[in-house]
Amino acid sequence: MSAMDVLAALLVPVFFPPLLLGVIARTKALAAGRRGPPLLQPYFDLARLFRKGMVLSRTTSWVFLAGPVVGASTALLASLFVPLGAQGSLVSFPGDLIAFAYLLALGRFFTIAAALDTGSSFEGMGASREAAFSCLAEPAAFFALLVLVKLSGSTSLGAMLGPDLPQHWLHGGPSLALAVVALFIVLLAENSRIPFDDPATHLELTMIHEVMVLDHSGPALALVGFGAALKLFAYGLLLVRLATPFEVGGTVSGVGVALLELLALAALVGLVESVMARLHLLRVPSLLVGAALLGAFGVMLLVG
Amino acid sequence: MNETLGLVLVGVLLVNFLMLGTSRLNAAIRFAGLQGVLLGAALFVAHGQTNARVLLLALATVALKGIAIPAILLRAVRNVSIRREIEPIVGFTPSLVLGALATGLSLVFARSLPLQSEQVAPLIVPASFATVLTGFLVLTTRRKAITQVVGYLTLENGVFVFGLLLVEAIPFLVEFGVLLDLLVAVFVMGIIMNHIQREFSSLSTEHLTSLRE
Amino acid sequence: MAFWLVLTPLAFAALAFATPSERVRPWLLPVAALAQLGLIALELSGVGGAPFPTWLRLDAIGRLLASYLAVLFTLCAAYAPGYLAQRAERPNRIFCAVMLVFFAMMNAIVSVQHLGLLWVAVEATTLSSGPLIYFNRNPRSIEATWKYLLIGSVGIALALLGTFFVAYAALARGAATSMLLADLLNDAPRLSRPWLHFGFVLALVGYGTKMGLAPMHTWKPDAYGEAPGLVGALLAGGLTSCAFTAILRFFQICAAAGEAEFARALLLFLGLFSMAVAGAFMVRQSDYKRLLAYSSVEHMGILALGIAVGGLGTFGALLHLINNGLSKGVLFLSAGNIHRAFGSKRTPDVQGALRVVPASASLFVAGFFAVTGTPPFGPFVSEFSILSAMMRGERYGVAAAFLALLVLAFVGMGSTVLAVVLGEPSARSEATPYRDAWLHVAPIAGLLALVLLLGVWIPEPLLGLLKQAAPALEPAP
Amino acid sequence: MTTLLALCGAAAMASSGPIAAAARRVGPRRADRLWVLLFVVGASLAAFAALLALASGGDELRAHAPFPVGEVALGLDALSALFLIAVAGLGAACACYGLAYYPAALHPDSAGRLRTAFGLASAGLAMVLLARHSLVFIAAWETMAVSSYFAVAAEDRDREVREAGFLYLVSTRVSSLCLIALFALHWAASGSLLLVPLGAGQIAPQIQSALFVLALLGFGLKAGLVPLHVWLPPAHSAAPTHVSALLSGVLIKSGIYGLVRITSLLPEPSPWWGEMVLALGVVSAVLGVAYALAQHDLKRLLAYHSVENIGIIAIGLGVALIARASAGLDTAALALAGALLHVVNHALFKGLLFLAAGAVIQRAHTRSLDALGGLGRSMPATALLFLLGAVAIVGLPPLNGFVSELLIYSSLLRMVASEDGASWISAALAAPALALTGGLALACFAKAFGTVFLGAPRHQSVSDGSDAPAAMRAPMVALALGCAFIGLAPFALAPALRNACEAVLGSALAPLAAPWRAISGVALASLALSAAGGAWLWLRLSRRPAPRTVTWDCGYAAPTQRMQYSAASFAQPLVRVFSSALLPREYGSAGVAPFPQRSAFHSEVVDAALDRIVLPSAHAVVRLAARLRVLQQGSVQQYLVYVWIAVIALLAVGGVGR
Repeated sequence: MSAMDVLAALLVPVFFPPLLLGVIARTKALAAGRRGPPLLQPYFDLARLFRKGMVLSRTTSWVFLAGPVVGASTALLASLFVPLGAQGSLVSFPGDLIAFAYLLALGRFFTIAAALDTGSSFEGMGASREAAFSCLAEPAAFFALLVLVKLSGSTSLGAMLGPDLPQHWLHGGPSLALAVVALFIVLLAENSRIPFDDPATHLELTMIHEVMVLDHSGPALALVGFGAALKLFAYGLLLVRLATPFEVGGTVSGVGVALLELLALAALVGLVESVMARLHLLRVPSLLVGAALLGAFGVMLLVG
Repeated sequence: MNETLGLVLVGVLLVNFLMLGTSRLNAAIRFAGLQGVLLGAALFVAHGQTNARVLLLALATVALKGIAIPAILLRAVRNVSIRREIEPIVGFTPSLVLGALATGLSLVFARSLPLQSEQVAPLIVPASFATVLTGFLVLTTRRKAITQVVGYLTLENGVFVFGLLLVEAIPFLVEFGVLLDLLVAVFVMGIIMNHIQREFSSLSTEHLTSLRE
Repeated sequence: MAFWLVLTPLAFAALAFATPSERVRPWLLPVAALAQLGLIALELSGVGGAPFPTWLRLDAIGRLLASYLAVLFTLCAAYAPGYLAQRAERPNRIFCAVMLVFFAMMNAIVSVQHLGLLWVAVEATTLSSGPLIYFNRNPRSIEATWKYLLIGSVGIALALLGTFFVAYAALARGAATSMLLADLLNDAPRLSRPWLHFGFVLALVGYGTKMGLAPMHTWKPDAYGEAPGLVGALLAGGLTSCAFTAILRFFQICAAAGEAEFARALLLFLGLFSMAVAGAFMVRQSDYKRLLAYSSVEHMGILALGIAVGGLGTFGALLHLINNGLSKGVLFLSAGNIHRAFGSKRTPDVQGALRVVPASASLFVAGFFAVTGTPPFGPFVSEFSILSAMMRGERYGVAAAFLALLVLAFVGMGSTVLAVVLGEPSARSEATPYRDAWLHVAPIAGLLALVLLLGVWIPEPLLGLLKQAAPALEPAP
Repeated sequence: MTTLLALCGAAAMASSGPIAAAARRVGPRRADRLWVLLFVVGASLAAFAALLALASGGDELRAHAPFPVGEVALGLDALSALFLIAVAGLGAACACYGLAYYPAALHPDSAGRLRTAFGLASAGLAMVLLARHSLVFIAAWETMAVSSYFAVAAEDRDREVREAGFLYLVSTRVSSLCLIALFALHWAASGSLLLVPLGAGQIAPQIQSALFVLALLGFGLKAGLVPLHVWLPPAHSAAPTHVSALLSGVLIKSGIYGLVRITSLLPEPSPWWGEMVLALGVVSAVLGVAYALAQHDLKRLLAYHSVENIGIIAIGLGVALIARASAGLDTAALALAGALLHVVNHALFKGLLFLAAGAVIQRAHTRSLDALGGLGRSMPATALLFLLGAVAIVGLPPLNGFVSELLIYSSLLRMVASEDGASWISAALAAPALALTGGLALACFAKAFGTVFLGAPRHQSVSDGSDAPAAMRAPMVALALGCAFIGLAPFALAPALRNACEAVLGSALAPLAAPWRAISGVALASLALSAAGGAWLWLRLSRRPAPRTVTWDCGYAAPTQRMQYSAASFAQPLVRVFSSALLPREYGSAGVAPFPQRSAFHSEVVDAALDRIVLPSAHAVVRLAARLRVLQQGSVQQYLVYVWIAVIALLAVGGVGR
């Protein structure tokens, strides 16, 4: 890896992710026939929030603040595991996909704890749903990744998504396609997008992620937003790399292609959000189990 | 000689039926005694020659089984002044039928066992089985404690009948030990019966069912 | 020497009967026991002398059993003075004398070499233990004694018939007949099979009644439940072992006649059946002394199984006889203490014994663990030997049944024993003044120590005795 | 030398109870302290010996004992040493904790018994690890089992405790009998009582499989593999908390140790052994955590997590066995190392969690999650320690749980990546199951930590009180430090783990293929990044203090503390997903009418294996036994008939006359 690669791998996750949120919002607005907020609106929001003061509930303790901090920092760390283009990732070791998943889980644990720290029944409700849905999403993600593990014979994300990816598509195309679908569903679930959650709703009873962070304000809320964007970035990167296994030489063009693909993915998510309604909460588990079954089916196709 | 022994054994079998058929306690005790006397006689008859040892044994048998033990039991009956009837769980007629059945079975079963060639009397083995089974019937179909002792005596008599085959083999000491044990057993049982009567004002074993499970 | 082993307790019995003082008399029991121990020590060191009379002689099995009986009796006798002092309201003349007679007869059983006299001795133990069971003189103990005497005597009568059959088995083939064990063993191959089989069945049922194998065990819970703990210990530890010895004599003849398989099938059947019946009756048994009786039935089953499996199982059975007897001593004596402290022997009334009589209750629990085959107590070693013998014989079904029945017994016994020991003490304990005392606890602790010792280290002399005795119970090659 | 030293340690632990009991006269407090002192000395000796053995490879003692033992061997190899360290460490921590948690002054009639039982159980456990002889093993095993029963039933005045204790006692007896059968069969087949590796072809493969099944049953019962776990939750919730910690932290691991040891002796493992262990592990992990999620009782919740963690360990063992059968030694070593490390880790974090839970229970006098809340305010140290334990047990970086789970995952992934044939499919199914387990565990501990320590108290009586006393806090801190050390510097344990794996697999191994540096890098990075973020936020806050107000109530006018999300409601979505396995029972109904009445709703999840299989069959046996009693109702005539029936039956069995 060149110094350029390292620099890109470090800087892109810090600065790029909010743009994805902007693209999604803009896509939704366009689809609804509105002009929508500027693409850079998430950056403005974050900057404003970072400058603002905070209000804290009397019920809360230090755990409440630990939530956003841990959430954002683990998401940042996790995003370093995913290769940015074909050059491989900044951090790579055998079994790093586990570390990727568990770092995100660490963030989730603290986010949930922070929500419970407020003593609010609404935030408790959100926390409960977050815990339930993400835990059901986990097997689906694993099955999808196992397809890759089996095909590549390797256990690190960098190698799995490395230059040999096109061959894997040749050998196990159907399995990989199923894995892509499963991963896309997981991406929507983990990032609280429609059809799992509606980030734009105003009814607390139906929210998941947003209701968890109701009490956060100022820089803490900014960290929450930044963390959410990072998580979308990390999953998105994984997905686009898997779905589009093309080689593009050079750091700049490679990274550039990857980022463009990411923006396309964000637009896709926005489209999905525009054409679909939020699922009934009781149906969510079935969809996630369905995703897991898709992934499992993908694995089974490799038998023999 | 064998004919005489056969007659005595037929007598033993007859006493079995009398025992099953009688409704009177004292009669049952006396029948057990009578069986004891017959056994003494059988012992004597079975060996023909008046060997001092056999004579002594026969006399002891008659004295203990025929006289002493019935006397102890009769005294017990008198002492506890209980009702003098036997209280059967199974009626007298069914008892007799069962007794007949048992005798028949004994005859059949005894045939399936090989006998010594110069058999003293072919009736010994079936008579022994039949008497043992009769004793068993009396033990299990009669209510009073004292009839159970009578049943036990009958059973023991049955064992004794078989002993006729083994007189040479069984040392004197054993014969006397057995008789002595029997006497002590009846004696101890008599004492216990006395206590039963005192505690429960009755000799019926129906009162003796508080220990269960 | 066997002669003196029988005669010494009888002499002490006469002495006890003649002693006028109620307080001095109980101390004759430990004295007699010590004398007996001395005689055993002499016997084991080889100062036996010529057997006199010839039919009273200690062979390997007899030597093992006589030594064991002396040890068991010593510890039980050590418990007796303390116990009888507590029961000062009862005259103990008959009790002490009869107990010594009983002990003498047990010694006679294990040393006598003549089947007829064996029978006489067994019946004598029945008769002499009757008064011991009747010690409490209440309606329940009368009932128990009556059943004990009647069932025992009827069973024994069958055993006599069986003995005659075996003796006749020689005659029926035209051989000269004798009831001496040695003669029968010599003539064994020539015995008439039907008579031998029939005789063995009758002897097994007859002596099995005394031993307490199911379904002839029915007298056992009654007698053990109503007798004083001391008597229970001697019956469960001593008498049953002696009855087992009697069965072993017949087994020896069968084995010598090449009919070991026949005898083993019967023993296997009775053994498993006894364990099953005992297990079923131990479940939810609220009377803890009856519970011990059923445990005794269970362990008689295990003894039968050990012999039935043979090989290492024979060794295990002989060892288990000792282990079980000593553990039963612990259990019965400590149960007696608990009984006295609460004035009841049923679980709802008796609870929290650990807080009322801590030492006795601890010993009771330890005894429970010992007797259920918990290592490192002795019974584990013997049960393990028996199980290993099953495995060696590839009798996996029997082994599985054995293990399942052990679980059943453990559950049944454990629920009652632990209910007695744990929990809040019931109000009944305040009604009696009895609490732990040295004289009541130390002998039990001694027994327990022996049980523990046998689990970790079997002394060389004992091992020698076991190794001599076991081959006597194997079929002739 | 090391073995001897460990033996001395065990002896000291065993004798600590009786000595303290003998020194009763010095007063309850001093007796307590004397006991802890003796126990800790013993534990330190054992731990020291174990450390020496890990460094040097250990040694073996052989001696000739009289019958029945015969040729006897004791040994301390790396495998034993690893377990022994956990035993000694957690034992000592729990003993110190007991000083303040269960002082003799407050429990005059059971503290002495508990001390003796505790010491004997620990010593028995140590001896189990040292034993290389069937009889020594089983004796130590039973000493441990029976004395731990008395430790569990320490508060025997409580009926529930007695019942839970009895269930434990019976289960442990069934387990022992399986082991006794195992050793008897082993003896019969191999001709030796020594537990030494068997030569290839020495015993028939069917016998080896039978030995394996018996070991799986016996040790699985002890370890609490589903469906053999029925005793575990009741026993853990009934025991005094430091005993629960010992039980869960190390005692049930004796089952794992036994399984590893026995399978290591068998030369030719069949592939289905590993598949079976793996399947049981997956079922235990998923069901264990699902049950935990549905619990309302803090200690039962932790107990079900023991089932889960045993499942995770079993997954590792299963992979190791599969890999060993197919000669994939590197994968086997990796999986085994993960399983063994998880054993140590679980001892650390589960001990920590139980001890913290004990501190809560001592202050709040309740174990019900739905009554607790907001304790983080009055017990900040306990809250932090519990949080650390929670993060560790969920397997999150930067603590130790992550390391062992990563190793197990890695072995699964390696198996998927490199193995052909059937085995990779099991691994491919197990890995997502493990992930699901992780997610569920996260939900469960978020729930436990959240409802106990966060928010506001749900019950009036709970809120007052102070933090745990130093004697209870110090052991917790020590355990937490252990968690952190392994999490941050796992490479320090790599040689020890490799030695242990070599002891099991019986051949020299290459260094474990685990990314030790990367793991500690990830851990340090996440820690540093979060710390930096936290510091920045803290600085911001100290420059511009945040005004304090009420929690945002979403416009609802009068929220009360009782309206907080309860533990049951938190878990409800997941419990519903697993309802076909958990079979929750619901009582009452939520008001749905237009004008809702006053209504009550309550749901509970009882253990299906216990409630629907074990107890009904036990009752069936009892009923059958009760029916048999008709046969013995006191009639002497009837009894005599039985004697005759016996004669006839025996004649029939023997075929006499034919």
